[in-house]
Amino acid sequence: MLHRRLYQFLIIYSLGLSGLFLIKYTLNLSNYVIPGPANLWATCREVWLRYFFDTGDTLAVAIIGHITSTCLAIFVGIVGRQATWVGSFVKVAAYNVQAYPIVALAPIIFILLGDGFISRLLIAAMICYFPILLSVLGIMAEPVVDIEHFYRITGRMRWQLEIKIRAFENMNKLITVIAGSATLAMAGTIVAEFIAANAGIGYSIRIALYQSDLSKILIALFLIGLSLSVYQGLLEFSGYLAKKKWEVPKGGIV
Amino acid sequence: MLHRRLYQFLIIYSLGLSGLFLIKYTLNLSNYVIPGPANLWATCREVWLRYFFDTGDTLAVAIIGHITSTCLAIFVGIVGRQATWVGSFVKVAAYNVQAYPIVALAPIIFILLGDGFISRLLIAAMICYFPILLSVLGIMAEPVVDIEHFYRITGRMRWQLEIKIRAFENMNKLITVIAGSATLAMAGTIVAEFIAANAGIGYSIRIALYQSDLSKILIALFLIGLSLSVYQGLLEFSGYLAKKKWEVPKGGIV
Amino acid sequence: MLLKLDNISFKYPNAETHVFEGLSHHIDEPGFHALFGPSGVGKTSFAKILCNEIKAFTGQIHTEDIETILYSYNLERLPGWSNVGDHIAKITPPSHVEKSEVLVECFGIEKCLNRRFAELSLGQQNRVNLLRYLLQDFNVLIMDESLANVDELTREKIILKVKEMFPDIIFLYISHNIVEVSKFCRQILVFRSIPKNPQTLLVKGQDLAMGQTLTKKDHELTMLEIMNAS
Amino acid sequence: MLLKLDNISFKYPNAETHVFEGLSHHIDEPGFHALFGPSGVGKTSFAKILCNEIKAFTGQIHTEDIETILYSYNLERLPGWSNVGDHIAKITPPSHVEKSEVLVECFGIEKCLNRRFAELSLGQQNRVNLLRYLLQDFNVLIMDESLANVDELTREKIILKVKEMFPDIIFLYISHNIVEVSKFCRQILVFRSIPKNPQTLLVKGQDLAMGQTLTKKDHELTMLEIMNAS
Amino acid sequence: DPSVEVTYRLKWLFNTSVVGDLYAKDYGFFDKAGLSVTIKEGGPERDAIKELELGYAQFGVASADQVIRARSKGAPVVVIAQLFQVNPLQWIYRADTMTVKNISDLKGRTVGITYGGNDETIMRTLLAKENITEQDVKLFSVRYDYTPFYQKKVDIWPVYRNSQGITVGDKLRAEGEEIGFLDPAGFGVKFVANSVVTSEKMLKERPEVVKAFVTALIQAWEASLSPENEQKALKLLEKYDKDTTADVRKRQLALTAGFVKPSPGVRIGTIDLSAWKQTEDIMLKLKQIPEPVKVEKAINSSMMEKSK
Ligand SMILES: Nc1ncnc2c1ncn2[C@@H]1O[C@H](COP(=O)(O)OP(=O)(O)OP(=O)(O)O)[C@@H](O)[C@H]1O
Ligand SMILES: Nc1ncnc2c1ncn2[C@@H]1O[C@H](COP(=O)(O)OP(=O)(O)OP(=O)(O)O)[C@@H](O)[C@H]1O
Ligand SMILES: [Mg+2]
Ligand SMILES: [Mg+2]
Repeated sequence: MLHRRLYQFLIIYSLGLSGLFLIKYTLNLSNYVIPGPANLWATCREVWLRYFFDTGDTLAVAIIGHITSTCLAIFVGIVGRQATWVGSFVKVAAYNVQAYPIVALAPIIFILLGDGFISRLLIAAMICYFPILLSVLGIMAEPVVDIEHFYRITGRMRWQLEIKIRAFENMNKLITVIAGSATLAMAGTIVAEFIAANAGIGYSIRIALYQSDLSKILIALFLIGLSLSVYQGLLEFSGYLAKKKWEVPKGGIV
Repeated sequence: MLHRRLYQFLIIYSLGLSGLFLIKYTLNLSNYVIPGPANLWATCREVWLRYFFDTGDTLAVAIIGHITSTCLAIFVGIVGRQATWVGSFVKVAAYNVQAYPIVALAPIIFILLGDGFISRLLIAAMICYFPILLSVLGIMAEPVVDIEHFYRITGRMRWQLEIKIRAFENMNKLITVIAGSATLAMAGTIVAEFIAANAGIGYSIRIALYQSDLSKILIALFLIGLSLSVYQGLLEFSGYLAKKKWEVPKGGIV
Repeated sequence: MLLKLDNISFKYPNAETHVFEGLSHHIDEPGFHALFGPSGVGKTSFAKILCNEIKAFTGQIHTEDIETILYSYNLERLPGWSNVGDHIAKITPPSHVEKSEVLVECFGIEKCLNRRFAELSLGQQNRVNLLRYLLQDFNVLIMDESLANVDELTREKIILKVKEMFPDIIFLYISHNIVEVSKFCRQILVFRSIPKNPQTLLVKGQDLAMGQTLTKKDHELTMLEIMNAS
Repeated sequence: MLLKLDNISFKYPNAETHVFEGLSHHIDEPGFHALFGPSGVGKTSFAKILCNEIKAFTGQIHTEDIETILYSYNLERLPGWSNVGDHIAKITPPSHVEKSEVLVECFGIEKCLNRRFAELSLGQQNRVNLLRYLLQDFNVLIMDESLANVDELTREKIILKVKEMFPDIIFLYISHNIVEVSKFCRQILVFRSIPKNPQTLLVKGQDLAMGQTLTKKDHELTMLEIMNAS
Repeated sequence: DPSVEVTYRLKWLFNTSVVGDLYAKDYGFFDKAGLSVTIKEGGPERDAIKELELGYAQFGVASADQVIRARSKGAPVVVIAQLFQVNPLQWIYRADTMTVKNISDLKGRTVGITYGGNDETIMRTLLAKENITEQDVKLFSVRYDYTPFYQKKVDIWPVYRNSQGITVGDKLRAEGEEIGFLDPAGFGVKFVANSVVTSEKMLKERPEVVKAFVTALIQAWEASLSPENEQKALKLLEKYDKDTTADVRKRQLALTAGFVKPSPGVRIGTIDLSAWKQTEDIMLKLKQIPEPVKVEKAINSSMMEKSK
């Protein structure tokens, strides 16, 4: 699974790169618009090691951000699922915060929290928690009548149980969303580094942008894609293990 | 519903603003760091009309982007749902593109598409399609055995039908995700305007940021929140109507 | 002990015709009371009205000495994260543990305890589900085709045992098996399709208990009476 | 026409014991063939093996002149976006439209046609689901408790009508109702719990057809035979 | 005697434009002054003036328009040294397709400006001087991405002469294109760039710290730009600015020296009051501030002078 993810990523990246080169040579664009292969290769040899460690840094923050935002989303989703005033209030709040672009909120975040690790984590988490939140909200709002009936009529239903039942019944969907949102955690961390940090691949991208150096950006994108494929592959593999543990075998496989 | 959304937004906004004022007066900060009420009011009178139309612009693009990305997500989700090589390839591609922060991709997008409306739309759509995609993938990968059995055993199953069945059975979840991702369409459009456009509220925010003018930003955030609440309220209302149309009444309400 | 329905009328919100119009009935003693009638006549709706799942009806429900009405049906499922045995252990009050062991044995589901619900056959699922209701505290239990997918021998065994173990409980037994309802139930409330008047008729059943034997003749008479009623 | 199972063995992946060990059986004439036996004995698993939903068994299945084996069960649902009538119209091949009308009438579901599936009672749902299978082209139809929640009168009516209308089809009828299987089925394959040997016994049924009358004595004898077999 | 801890928030990322600041830290100028300084990089979302007020920093670098805007909103910020005597903000163009001898040469051209940025202010002032209206030139909204300029959709693009001016120029030259720069100072627009700021409170309560800081900083800047220390300065830049090649860093350093110390007679850090007043006038004229702020009140040269 992991293996497949990796080589699929390589194919995609090569396709993208070939596309760019194609445009370059068809439109006869100069090296400063789209760098040529030689240019790219030279830049690669120069920066790859540094960028590699930068990406590692970023991935580490992204993983923490991913965990944080998963917890956050589940928390907000659980509160917001209720059809009560408070529930819908929390939901509206969560949605509104999301609607504001991070760039507009960043000044306020920096005023409130300074520009340390916490601000970066917050930005990363904010970007990645929303898809999880939406899924959790959708799942938590829908009763699983045939299972819940017993608990409800015997007066045993507690909100924890309700959540457990609905989450368990929709485990596949949750796994898909949580594993998938890893990409957003990565993107979020990069954006956070872009506007706040002085480390990580986002910071390097910012410098490359100011230097108008597309080769560096292309190399950064490669490393980001690579590390993400690994992380996501691992997540999906854990998801697969979890699924396997709970799935009821139907005797369908020879 | 709409009505409630609106006043809840007003409460949230007022809370946020009061919090800022509280910080301002406790720490005795100048209007430059956090504007005072008088300052805010003066700025508001000065810019609100212009910002109002800017927000309108942005909302219009956001709505188109939202529709585009919903279609896109459903399309990718439908292709990516398959456990085939192509399916997983499309999924990997969709995920990878998402992992790259827009700021890093923007130069490439501008090279390919210029910096007109299409680029902005694309950026908006890219930011908002991912949560929908994840949900669609999760939903489309999970068979609804008791309904699908008949079609499968009688050889009538087509992929369109499969999608229809799974989408219909998970309509509530889809509505939640689609309505919810409206916020992201808005945020995405703003980000696009921020990095690309010469119009819209994102553009105004960028100017305000350059000028360190938090009052303008606060007013922009107010208008964004307001228009979003309206849009989302309308979406939820349509969702509610759709649900009502399809729901089976249980005789549970007096 | 009294469960009294007075002049109940009910119509599903988007249906043209009423399910019930002015239906009245009362039950004042424990035991098995059957609800019988053609498919679609309103047995399930009746049960849901009793247990408050349907609220949009008119008329009164009056109870005396009845605290808890439980409603079980044959499509229920157990959560998937634990096996059947653990689930049952979890929902059994300490005072009923012994009862649980007796019932598990009588229901013939010992072998199901260490499996998950989704790994059981339909009839095993039916039995496990009914069992967990019997381990609660209740005065009335509605069994809406709760044993519909269990074989007849096991079903008889279960009914006899339950009757013996729960002498103070009102069971409302919904089933399409005429042999069974006439044999084991104290009385059979026969629902008739709505144009017929009255909408229900009451037939006295054989109310067979454990150790008793059935007079074939009487049984056939009861069955005939039920058939005529519906 | 031949449906032959040869030395079938099967065990669920995470189960300790086999469901079948070396089971063989063959059916070479159309009509109603019952699969009967205590709950949990393996009837549903048997059906799933036949229709290829379970693949991990050993042994051979051999068919002659059989193209399509359909499998219907009582928990199926119809999609929610159209009403029952529209759904049926959609899945009925043009050549079977007339048949559809006859069956709807006989099944007593005219009133259900303009409602959605979720708005039907359980027995109505059973009937609608079975009906749509009958409108397909097939040689074998497995009915896994397909009518379990329908009242007996309607059920009898349905079985008789189906037998009359589909004389060339093999029906595998899974039911827990001994009266019914002995009365209407040509032969009854009785499954016995696994320590018993042989694992199945075959009993000849009364195979009642429309217009025929049943000899009570013979019927009781068949039932006895079945009971002894299981 | 424990050293005083302060934080110094820069305006921009670590690059040649901040060589003196880094020099002060790495070569012990701050240590010698009894200061333990944390230097923090800046960026577009950073605002040193706000951080002064919030106490996140004690010293910072801010551009003149930032200072004037902050003052007009009552921020208690004080300028204690002016790092750039000449504003390095210029416009790059392809010299083989156009030349800018006069501002009127811009007529009919597409001119890149960052809306809201100080290059907009400067360009509008330049245009107004020659009575060129927005009908005569096409203004183009600039962002960090140079593609429109590279694709020749925009004729002239704002850059910092001493940083991107070199890298972007190199890219064009590598393709055989000639480049030229438009320097606003050449047309009489003196818009002050980066200066060192601190808060009024700091100045009042701990003048000795401010003095020590400014003194050490200016000494470091002088040292970093003096020819005999070139190798030391370049080594420093190699450590902090890995993304720039050695050759480019060297040229950037030379240019930076010219903006910070245009002639040997000018002392680094000197506050050019007339330029500040011009800057304020421009902003007032363009309605960027509602009323005069009397910028001289925000300027304190004493810390510099006494340090002599
Ligand atoms: N949600 C609903 N909306 C509209 N009509 C409904 C709904 N649920 C049930 N009905 C109709 O109400 C009538 C009574 O249904 P009910 O389920 O109570 O029947 P029942 O006696 O339990 O039948 P069965 O023996 O088949 O389970 C039926 O005709 C059914 O079609
Ligand atoms: N997925 C599964 N995993 C493990 N064991 C299973 C699974 N499904 C069924 N079984 C077991 O296999 C045996 C046969 O089940 P099957 O469903 O075939 O029984 P059945 O004869 O149809 O019973 P019923 O009359 O109750 O429907 C049962 O003991 C059941 O517990
Ligand atoms: Mg019912
Ligand atoms: Mg079965």
